[in-house]
Amino acid sequence: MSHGATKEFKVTWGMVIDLDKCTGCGACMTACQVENNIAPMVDASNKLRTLSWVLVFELNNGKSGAEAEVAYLPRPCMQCGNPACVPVCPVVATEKNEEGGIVSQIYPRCIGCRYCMAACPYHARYFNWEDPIFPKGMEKALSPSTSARPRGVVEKCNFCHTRFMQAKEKARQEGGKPNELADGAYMPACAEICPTGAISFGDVKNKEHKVFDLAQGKDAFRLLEKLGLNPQVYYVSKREWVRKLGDNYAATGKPGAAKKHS
Amino acid sequence: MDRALFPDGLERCSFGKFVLWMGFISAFFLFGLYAMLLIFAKGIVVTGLDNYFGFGLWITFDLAVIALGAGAFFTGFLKYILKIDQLKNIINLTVIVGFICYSGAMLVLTMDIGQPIRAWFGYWHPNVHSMLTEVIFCITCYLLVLIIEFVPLVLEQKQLNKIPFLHHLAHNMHVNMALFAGIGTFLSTFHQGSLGGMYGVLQGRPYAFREGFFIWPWTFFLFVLSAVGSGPIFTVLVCTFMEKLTGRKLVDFKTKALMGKIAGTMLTVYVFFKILDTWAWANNYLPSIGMTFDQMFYGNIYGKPLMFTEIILCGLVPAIMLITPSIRNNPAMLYTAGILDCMGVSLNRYLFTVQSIAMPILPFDKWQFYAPNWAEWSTCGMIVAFGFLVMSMTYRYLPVFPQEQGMNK
Amino acid sequence: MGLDRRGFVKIVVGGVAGTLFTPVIWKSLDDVSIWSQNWPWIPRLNTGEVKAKAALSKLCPAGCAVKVKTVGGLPFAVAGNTANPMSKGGVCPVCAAGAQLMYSPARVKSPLKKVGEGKFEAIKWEDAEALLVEKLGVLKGQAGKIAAISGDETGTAGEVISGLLGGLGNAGYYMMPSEKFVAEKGVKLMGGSGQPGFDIAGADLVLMIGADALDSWGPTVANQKAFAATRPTGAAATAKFVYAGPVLNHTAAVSDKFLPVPPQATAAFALGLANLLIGAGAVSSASDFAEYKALAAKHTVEEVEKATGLKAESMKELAALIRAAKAPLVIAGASFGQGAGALDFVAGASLNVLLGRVGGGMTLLPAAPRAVGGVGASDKDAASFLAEVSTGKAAPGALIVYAANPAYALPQADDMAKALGNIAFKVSFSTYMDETAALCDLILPAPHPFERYDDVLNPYGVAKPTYLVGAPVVKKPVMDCKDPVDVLLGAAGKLGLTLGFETYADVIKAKAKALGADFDALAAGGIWNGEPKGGALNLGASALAKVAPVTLDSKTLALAPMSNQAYGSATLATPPANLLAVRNTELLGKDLFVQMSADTAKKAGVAEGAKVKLSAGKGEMKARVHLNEGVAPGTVAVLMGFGRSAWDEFTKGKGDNVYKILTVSDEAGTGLKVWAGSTVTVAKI
Amino acid sequence: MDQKLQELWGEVMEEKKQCKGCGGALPFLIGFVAAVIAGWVLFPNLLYSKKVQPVRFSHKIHQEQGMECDSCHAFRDDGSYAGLPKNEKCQECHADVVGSDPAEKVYVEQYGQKGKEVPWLIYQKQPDNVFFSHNAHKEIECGKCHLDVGKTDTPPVYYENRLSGYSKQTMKMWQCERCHAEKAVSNACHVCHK
Repeated sequence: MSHGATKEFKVTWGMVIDLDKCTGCGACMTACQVENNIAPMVDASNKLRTLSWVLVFELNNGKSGAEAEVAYLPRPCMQCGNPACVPVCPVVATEKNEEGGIVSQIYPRCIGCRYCMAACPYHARYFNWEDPIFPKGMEKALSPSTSARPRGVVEKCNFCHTRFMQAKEKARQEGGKPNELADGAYMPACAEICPTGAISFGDVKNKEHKVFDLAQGKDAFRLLEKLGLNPQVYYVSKREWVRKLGDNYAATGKPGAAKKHS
Repeated sequence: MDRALFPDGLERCSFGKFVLWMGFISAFFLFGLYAMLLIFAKGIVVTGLDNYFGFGLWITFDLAVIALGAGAFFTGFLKYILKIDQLKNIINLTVIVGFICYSGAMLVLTMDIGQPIRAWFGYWHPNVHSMLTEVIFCITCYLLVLIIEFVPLVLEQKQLNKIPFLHHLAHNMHVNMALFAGIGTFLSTFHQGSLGGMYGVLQGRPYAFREGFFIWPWTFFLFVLSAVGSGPIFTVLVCTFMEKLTGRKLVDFKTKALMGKIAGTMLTVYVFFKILDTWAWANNYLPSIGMTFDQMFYGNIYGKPLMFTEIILCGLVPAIMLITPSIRNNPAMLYTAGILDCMGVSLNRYLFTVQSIAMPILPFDKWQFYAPNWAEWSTCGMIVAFGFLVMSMTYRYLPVFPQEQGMNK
Repeated sequence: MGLDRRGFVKIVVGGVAGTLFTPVIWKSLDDVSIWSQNWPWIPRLNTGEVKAKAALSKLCPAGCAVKVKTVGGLPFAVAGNTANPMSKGGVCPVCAAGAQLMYSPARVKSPLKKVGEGKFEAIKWEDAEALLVEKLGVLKGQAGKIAAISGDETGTAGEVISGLLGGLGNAGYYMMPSEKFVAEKGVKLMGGSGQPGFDIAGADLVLMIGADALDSWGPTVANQKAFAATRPTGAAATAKFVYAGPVLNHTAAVSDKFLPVPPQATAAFALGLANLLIGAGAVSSASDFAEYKALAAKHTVEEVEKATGLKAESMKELAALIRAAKAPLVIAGASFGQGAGALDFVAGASLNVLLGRVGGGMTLLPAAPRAVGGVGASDKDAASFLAEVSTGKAAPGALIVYAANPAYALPQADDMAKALGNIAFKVSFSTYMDETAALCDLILPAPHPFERYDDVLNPYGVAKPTYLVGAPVVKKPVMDCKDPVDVLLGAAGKLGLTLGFETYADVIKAKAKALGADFDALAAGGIWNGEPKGGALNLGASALAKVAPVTLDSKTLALAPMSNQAYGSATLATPPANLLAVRNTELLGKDLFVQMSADTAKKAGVAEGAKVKLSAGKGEMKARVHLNEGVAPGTVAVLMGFGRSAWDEFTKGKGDNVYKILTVSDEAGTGLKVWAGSTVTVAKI
Repeated sequence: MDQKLQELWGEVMEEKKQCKGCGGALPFLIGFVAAVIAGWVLFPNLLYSKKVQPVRFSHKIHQEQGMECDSCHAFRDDGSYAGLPKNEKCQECHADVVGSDPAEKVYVEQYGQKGKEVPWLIYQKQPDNVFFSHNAHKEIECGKCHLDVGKTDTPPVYYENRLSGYSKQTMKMWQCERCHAEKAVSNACHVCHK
């Protein structure tokens, strides 16, 4: 298959998440649900049936007392450069084909086979187990950004793609270049709302965008880098244990060392 | 009562007994049917599947029955292409078993997808890169082939065969059966392989991911081999089970042993490569991504014993038993080896489906557990019941076993 | 020619063949396919122009200055207001769900009159207001017969309520317990006056003792922004943050250092630190320095270790960090934002005095001018008041509840709910059907923050006097509700009082004017800032002398209630959208998990997942155990905000309410009721 | 039983023989032509239900007053397209009845003055899952995709597909894709879907 082959784009939207700034407050998860019309669930404690396009994981260093450390890791879709989910879809309901490198997911096309979910090691893909049922009246507060999905289809974070479209429209209106958006012209809801600004967003190939440098910083890493999926989401932490945990300790050359934490 | 419909010169149980039997099986069928309708009405939220286990019992079941149904294409290939004539004694049965397995698998797949009404999108908007597209294409086409192979047998029904047109149609179809067998072999090889390929390409699932040849990961070939290494013997097991049930001899042991030999040979090749593949995976691939062999297993239900059971007890052992003539020619040993063989292949499909997605890939994630619920079990049960019903009907009314009359004099 | 069967078959075959040459099949297939891609029962999106309007979201305790995004006039999302210097574009997780909360199933949809136990009847506004006037009119002029409890310490609504009570000859305006209440007492004990503020943005080392400043203490979004400014991604941090408290919470997770300190040892920890600092040469010109020094000397590192389990090294390292800092700042508070004793506050604040940071890091805010005449809030808080009601010491005939939920959010909550039963007429002004509203005789639905005028003056923790105003985002509330202040002003008029205003908007305009602020600019999302007042503080040594030595018997565990802003507050059950953020190690199904370290669990004889009963005083709660190595030794951490008995299907009956097992004790020397040092017994069930 | 079945089969065979040669190809042709007519003429009529606009809006009259298209159909500052005007815009002139046309009275009395937006039927309405940017297509003539209503006195009839619920004029995906392909614009899913 197409593994190992990363499709290159002139613009590559990427996220850099500073784990040393994420307090785990959850505002990103809420903003994401609001932007993307995810219906609230009565029992959201059953995490095996929820829809969380961005999910904040809790990581710990396994120590106790004053040695104990915790880090929160928001996990959106990684928009992999070499996505595992795209080639497996039997009906082309997901593709990575558009300038910007965002992996799309088209709900009216999806047949709900869940093969892409089986393919994604980040668990970024979610299945609509039920039709979206909003408490009475709450459908008046639906966001115009994302169509509501029926049950039986897969969905995932798309970096609030509609905001990308809107940014391009605005650029057109103002006589700017829609294909060369300025830093900050396009921001996903999670990045915009984060009260500590832990989430930076921009074109990782554009020197004018601050994520360009951030993604190359010495403390930057990507999750499961060794799998070769080439994610467009980068994480930054000055804490070594966090960085090492991100790739199964592969960086240390000590395979399996992460087992204690799993 | 329905004697006129029996195959020439064959005895069958009384109609009352048959109705009772069919009623008993239908109870399971109807219960599964209820679950299926519920699933169509409410969606697969009624099953035990979840965000981690998008694939579960259904996919395992599909893969297993498709592998076990491989007896149809491989026996057809040997009979019609390689002209091993002795296989005519069992070829009808392989076709019926194949038909049941594939039609059942198709039905389960329809339930399994979230939007069954869009199932045909696989043809309308195919993604040629997806192994699943290949599977969808091949298994539906192959099901057509199986139906074409099944039709002449139906037309040979005593009363139908009296109609000259149908008689001739059946005859002509028989004459051209080699063509269909050929097409079937091609389609079947590909989708058996694609089913393996489906897992082998999962770059994000280290338990399943494999390097490979050209676009095909090694699992592609391993799945083909394991299917042909188990399908023929599964047919033998079905045949023997029917003999026990009906108390009549249906296929001579020589033919069964031949099927055992065929399966055994293929299984041996398979086990050889499977061990090689596992070794390379554990020693080369896993370390390259920062993982270890030990990390692939957890506790009892995801423990190493499962893998060893699959490869050694249910792989190597039956392979040796089946290729050793002295063991193979002992009926009890042949059947034991057959059962082990079929269990091994099913276990293989289970591990690739469930274990590979149960394993935490994110280093801070946990092993996940999955138990199929009643809706999944009962719908699988429905397929099995469907198989029993079809088998019972065909056995009663169609001349499935050419040797039966001679052997039961 | 007759049509025989064969002819008929031919026609049919011809028909089928002909159909293939028409669009019938292909078009139908295509349309069916489209139909299957766009099921009619899936909700449709709203259309129209997308606008963003500045608003003041008082859904969280501090209030967030936000922008509400609307489509065709309907609010659908909340975004930050980057122009507002306080929130700087940040939004807390509760306000992020603000638009959806307008349609919360828990909203009170119209005025309700109680007609039986737990039964209400919808009534018209004019009848509801008449009933209110009638009940208050009967008691007018009888001192002690009308009381009010408010949970809104920043809004000018409080002035109207206390003004109304004053006019009716009553002074019983009680605030729900809060940090601010305790901190002001603490300041008094240190020889000063006013509301203390903390300049996190100006500090290069922030030591938070108990105060969960980056999640639920003070103006959290402003705190988070100040924190974020000191650590630009990819560059060196410009300030250090240290958290000392019972749980490795959200604040601790991003702090440079976490020191586990059991909740009852907060003061001892602060004094131990003072001892080390004095030992390293810190001196203060405060009049009571000598006394303080002697007091601190008792808190040696060994003593601190006994009380907290902290190693001497950790304490020394921290002292060294503080010594090295140019602008250190200490913030002391309860880890859950209330119930701490004034002594805990004084102990923490005394470090600021010792470090010479009063006026710089720690400020004192001047009293603001009132817009409505009156006496203001009582010296007692609602907990003390209701304790008196339960013993009969206070016997009001009518109670007004505004933006407060005393039946849920006071220690020994069940007793408090019972005490409310002693009051003959209770009226609740509430947006949502909370536990207290469910006990009231009359519920007057209040608008959602996006539907009304409201204001925020000096949310606790701000370093400078701060004033924000919010104007409605929508033209009309989505429910049949009225602004409580408008209702009260109307009632006042009918009762023959003149408070000088017709509507809340007028009150706020007057308030803005009194402060010298521009109302219109504020309503458009602006901010007004004044200057802190000067004034020195002493070290509070005489008060601190009463700090009791920490004792912890082996049978009980220290209780550390934990608040997590996303999960709501006393007056807001977890918003439906935020349930997703609740971890399944915190709430699973209907089970709440209490957290403790493996060591503590072992001592208590419980294991991961065990079902336990926590009891203290008369209260008890049920939960399960989750092991968390970030909890201080001998401490059990319990999340607040669960165990709701009213509200909606999203929250009702999930988990248990930790307030039920908080026990009140009298703080030595201050006369305060405190419950931050509650202890509990944990037993397996 | 045996006998009965045999008889039954016999009958079937019998009938087959009798039928041979009756009617020739004529019945087939009749069926064929009938089906073709039904498919091309009847079917489209059956497939669509007709609807009329809630208010008989005359573009002609408005144009005669000297109004330009973009007086009402304009781009907003954020680059999005306003589409059909809301009451706010209409009421700039029609707060009260100003003319003699009965349609205006309908608008003013039933919608404008009641504060109710007119539920206009949109001929090209796309479903929620489509993101269409008018801004990106503003170089293209409106009439290329939209009905030319500019000169009409009575708005055209709205045809609603009974199966899909879409307007007859709603552009299909293949049409979008064809034009994109011709103009060498990306046909990636996300270019149009949300």
